[in-house]
Amino acid sequence: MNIWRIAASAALAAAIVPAAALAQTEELKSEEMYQVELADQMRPHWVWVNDVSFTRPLDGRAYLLDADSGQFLGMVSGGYAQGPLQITRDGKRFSMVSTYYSRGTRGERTDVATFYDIKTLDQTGEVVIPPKHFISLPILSTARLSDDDRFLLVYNFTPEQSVSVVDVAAGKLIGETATPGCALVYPVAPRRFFMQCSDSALQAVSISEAGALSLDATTTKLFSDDDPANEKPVRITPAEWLFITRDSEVRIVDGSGAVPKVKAKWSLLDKDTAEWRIGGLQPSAYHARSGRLYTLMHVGDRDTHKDPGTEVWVYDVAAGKRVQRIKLDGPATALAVSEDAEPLLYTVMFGVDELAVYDARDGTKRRGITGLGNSLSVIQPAPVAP
Amino acid sequence: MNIWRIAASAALAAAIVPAAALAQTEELKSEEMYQVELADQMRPHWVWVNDVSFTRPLDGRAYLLDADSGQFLGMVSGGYAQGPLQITRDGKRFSMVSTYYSRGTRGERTDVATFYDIKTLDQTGEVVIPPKHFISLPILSTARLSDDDRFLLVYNFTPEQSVSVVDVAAGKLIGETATPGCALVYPVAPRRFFMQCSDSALQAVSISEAGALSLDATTTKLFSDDDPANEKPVRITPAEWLFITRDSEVRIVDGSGAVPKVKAKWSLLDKDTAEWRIGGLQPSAYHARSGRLYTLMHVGDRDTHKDPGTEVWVYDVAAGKRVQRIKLDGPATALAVSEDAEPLLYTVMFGVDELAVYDARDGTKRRGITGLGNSLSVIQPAPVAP
Amino acid sequence: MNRLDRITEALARSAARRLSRRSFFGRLGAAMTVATVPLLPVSRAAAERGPQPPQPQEKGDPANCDYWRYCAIDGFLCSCCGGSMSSCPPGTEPSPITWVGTCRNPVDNKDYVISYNDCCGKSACGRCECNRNERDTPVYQPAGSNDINWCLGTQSGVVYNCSTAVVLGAAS
Amino acid sequence: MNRLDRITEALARSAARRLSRRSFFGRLGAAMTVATVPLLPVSRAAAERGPQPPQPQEKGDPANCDYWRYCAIDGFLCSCCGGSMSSCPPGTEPSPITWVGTCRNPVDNKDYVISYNDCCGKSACGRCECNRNERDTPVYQPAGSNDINWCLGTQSGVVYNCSTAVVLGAAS
Repeated sequence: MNIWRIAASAALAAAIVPAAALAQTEELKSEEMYQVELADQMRPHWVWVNDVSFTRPLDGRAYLLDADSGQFLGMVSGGYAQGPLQITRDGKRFSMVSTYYSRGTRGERTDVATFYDIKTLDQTGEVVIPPKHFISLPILSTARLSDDDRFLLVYNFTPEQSVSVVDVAAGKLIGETATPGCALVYPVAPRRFFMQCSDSALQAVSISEAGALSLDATTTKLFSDDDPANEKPVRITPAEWLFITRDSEVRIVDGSGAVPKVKAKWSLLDKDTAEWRIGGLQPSAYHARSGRLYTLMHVGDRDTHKDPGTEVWVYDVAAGKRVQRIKLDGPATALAVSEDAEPLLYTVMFGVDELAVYDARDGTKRRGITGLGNSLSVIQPAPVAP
Repeated sequence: MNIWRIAASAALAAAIVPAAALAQTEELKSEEMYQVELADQMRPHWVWVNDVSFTRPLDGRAYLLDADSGQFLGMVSGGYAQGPLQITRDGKRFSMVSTYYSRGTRGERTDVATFYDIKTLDQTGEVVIPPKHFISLPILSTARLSDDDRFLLVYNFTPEQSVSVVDVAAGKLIGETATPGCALVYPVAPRRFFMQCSDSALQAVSISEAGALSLDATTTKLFSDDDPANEKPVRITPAEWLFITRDSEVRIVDGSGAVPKVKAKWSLLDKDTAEWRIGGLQPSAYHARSGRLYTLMHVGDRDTHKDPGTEVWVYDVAAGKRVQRIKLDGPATALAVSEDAEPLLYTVMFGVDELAVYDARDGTKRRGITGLGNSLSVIQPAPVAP
Repeated sequence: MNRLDRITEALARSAARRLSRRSFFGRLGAAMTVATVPLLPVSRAAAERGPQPPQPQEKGDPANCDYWRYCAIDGFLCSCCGGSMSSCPPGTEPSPITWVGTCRNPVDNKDYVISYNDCCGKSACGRCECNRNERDTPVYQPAGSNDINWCLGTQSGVVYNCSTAVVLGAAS
Repeated sequence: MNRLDRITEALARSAARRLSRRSFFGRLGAAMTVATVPLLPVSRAAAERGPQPPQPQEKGDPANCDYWRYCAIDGFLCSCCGGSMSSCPPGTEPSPITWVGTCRNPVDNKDYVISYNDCCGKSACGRCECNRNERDTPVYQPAGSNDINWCLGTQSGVVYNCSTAVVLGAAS
């Protein structure tokens, strides 16, 4: 809870020692307040944690933390059941999609994409969007920036399904395209993404330079109804997403062609670990520099797909092989990994007010940052340009 | 946490026994949902508890509980830092004063008085009021109904001070009157109230039939600056309010004349209890039928006026004498007493999610109703016509 | 018959709710038939309408997450919030569409299709939080997904108060 | 000289804040002179402006409720929320008017007038909740009352994030 133990102790070490001498003679000075400003870009070990505030969902928020120092750097307030942020690739700006009612819980609904900069954590603009954005427990793919940060793509559910497009540079809504049967947004190129459909197929979608969406090719059914892919994949290359099923089967989907294709299949499990399963709200993370996949694992059956993990298993994705098991200090429902060359592993447990910070390489716990509220859902590390 | 242990067990006692026989043959029936409706009037042991939701203040609310059964009957959602309810004298309707922003934490501010009925806990109307109502930790006198329920009087602070008047019957705002230096609303007759002023005087105010306010006479300074009266008095007769100071001195103010007058002075303490003080957010309550004052007491100095009480001390107000000491099951920052002939004593502790229910006569704890959130501030029992 | 088909068929047979197969299970139609929730006539004295109790052929504590009907629930039990498994607390509106689960009643050992209608229009009740995920589906298969805010179909808006677990009928 | 006079005099002497005596302490005037909070020039590299540290003549932990300046605070310490005792977290706005307290600095054993400016425009930080009430006044004596939401004077609006404890000057 103490940002000062680190920040101030260094500054004060020099200051407080002479203070004893000064104290007899010099009064404290009148102070002038100011607002803290941050660096203009997220540093590699800065990390956002979403607090959906499940028991008080009108007051959702996200916290910005410095995992190296343990400092709480600041926060943003969101709307009803606040979802994740969309962070630009340079880590200088971000947006979020929020729902507000004119009378808190009732009245007129307004959905809005709000844009912020990191330096001030202050809003720089907003765009009102169709009042139908998908509201659920936070899932990263409900709204995504296009790869060049030009367009914000927002998945809607009323239960009719559609995607709204915001032109970020122009600060205006471009329009909304129906996507019947298909959900969520998985970018694979600056002008291309795919969606997950209820029949376990994937729908390719392209974005025109003007921001218009076209529904392109659809795959055949890629997953069985009894063992569906989760909706929390990780992106391993610009065009590839790694999906994991209920039974911990891995499927890497390549979206670079006209029709998304399954490029690789393997399992997180083997005969010695058949009773384990992946689980949680954000159950996997990928570290591109090392080609490592991190997964939250627990012992349980197919219906335990939201149960917290007790261990993190680390895989070499190219080889499709597990290379490490990390025993967690406590159970976790979400994990993420910083993108830099000295990666940190972050976990939170829905219901516990702490972000746990581990060394991603040796699995030792570095620190816990507490006092963050009891509904921590998804973790969003700083983007680091590869 | 179980409303069914009481409600359903009786109903099911007869039903479940024959069920074993039925079970072999009869399938469960398809059910049709409906909304629960309450009696159209608060019962004597129904009680509202405000949850200001201090760590998530955009999501304030109040819970309606049945202290006899322990049932959670329902709730209402409020606005930012939600304050108390204004319950009509017949216990059939209530209102609340709320603040909303168009973007949750920012944007355009709208203050509104919203009207509800008990039967449906649904809103029956609203009146937009000047966006300046006083926001603080909940205090009962920030907004009050006139004694005939005709006008709602709302104290404003910007920090300019004023009172807004809503015509409840007509469902419209009448206007706003500046009350420089004076705060809060203490009704003493259907068309009359007084206010507490920063110089420890009281300001009489009259209400015309049309709802216009006139500032009438002002008292001299009634309390010393070192031992001010608190802003949480209890009303002991239509025209009389009982104030208690930091040092636990009682002053009964009679507002029936043109100028409010101190009618009685005595102390909660004597030489054996000089180290005790009254304290809390709602530190006293009055039971009119028995003429008893209930106070939350703790050991502490003058600056502990918000500290929780460990005991409830009971006074005969007419005699100015303590008649009972009740040791609480746990510390409490608020207390209230039901108004009926078999009074219950209610307490909550800010930070604890429980309403504790005691027999007000013998001080035994009847039950705790838990799961109510961690910022319980004020307690509002059912009004019972004398 | 896979479980989606089973659920769909149960829905199709249900007279209480008419949930179009197309939007959720097919890819062609975007139209949605949203049934209004029928209200029971007022049956009690003094215009009071208490929470609807469980049926006789059930046992257990409807305020406990382990109750059989809650096998795929996610949220606050309306039974702890002024309602019951099949009635909404005062002043909240039942969602006309929602996710469904299939749970086994231990009394008759039969599977039933359970509709987890949200009650909406007041903020989270906060009591009796439960999360069970039997046969819960991903959010891109919405009809079985308990992560979605199902208040979206109401007049009140999306603000979620608590969850019910209504018997629609036998699953097979 | 009673404590209201002491506080008022300290305020009057403070160059940093100009808080009209009239609205709070008098009964005649309703006008309010609201000073804008002066900003220090940006002093660090890369446009970053870190939290303002305590002064040399202090000791203790500014993230602890027991710190001397917090003798009349009520709320979340900005020191735990991205700010400090005298700076607001990023994106929050300092309230130009507020309540004041008088606290004794144990290092020099002098009383100082402390201004508990709120930082506003984002919701409650929720960390390091403190409530100390030395010389706290009732809400009808606002200038010394910590129960009031002091964000009312900002451009952002009344939404409260955290509390600072700014030294205005010596109390006597």
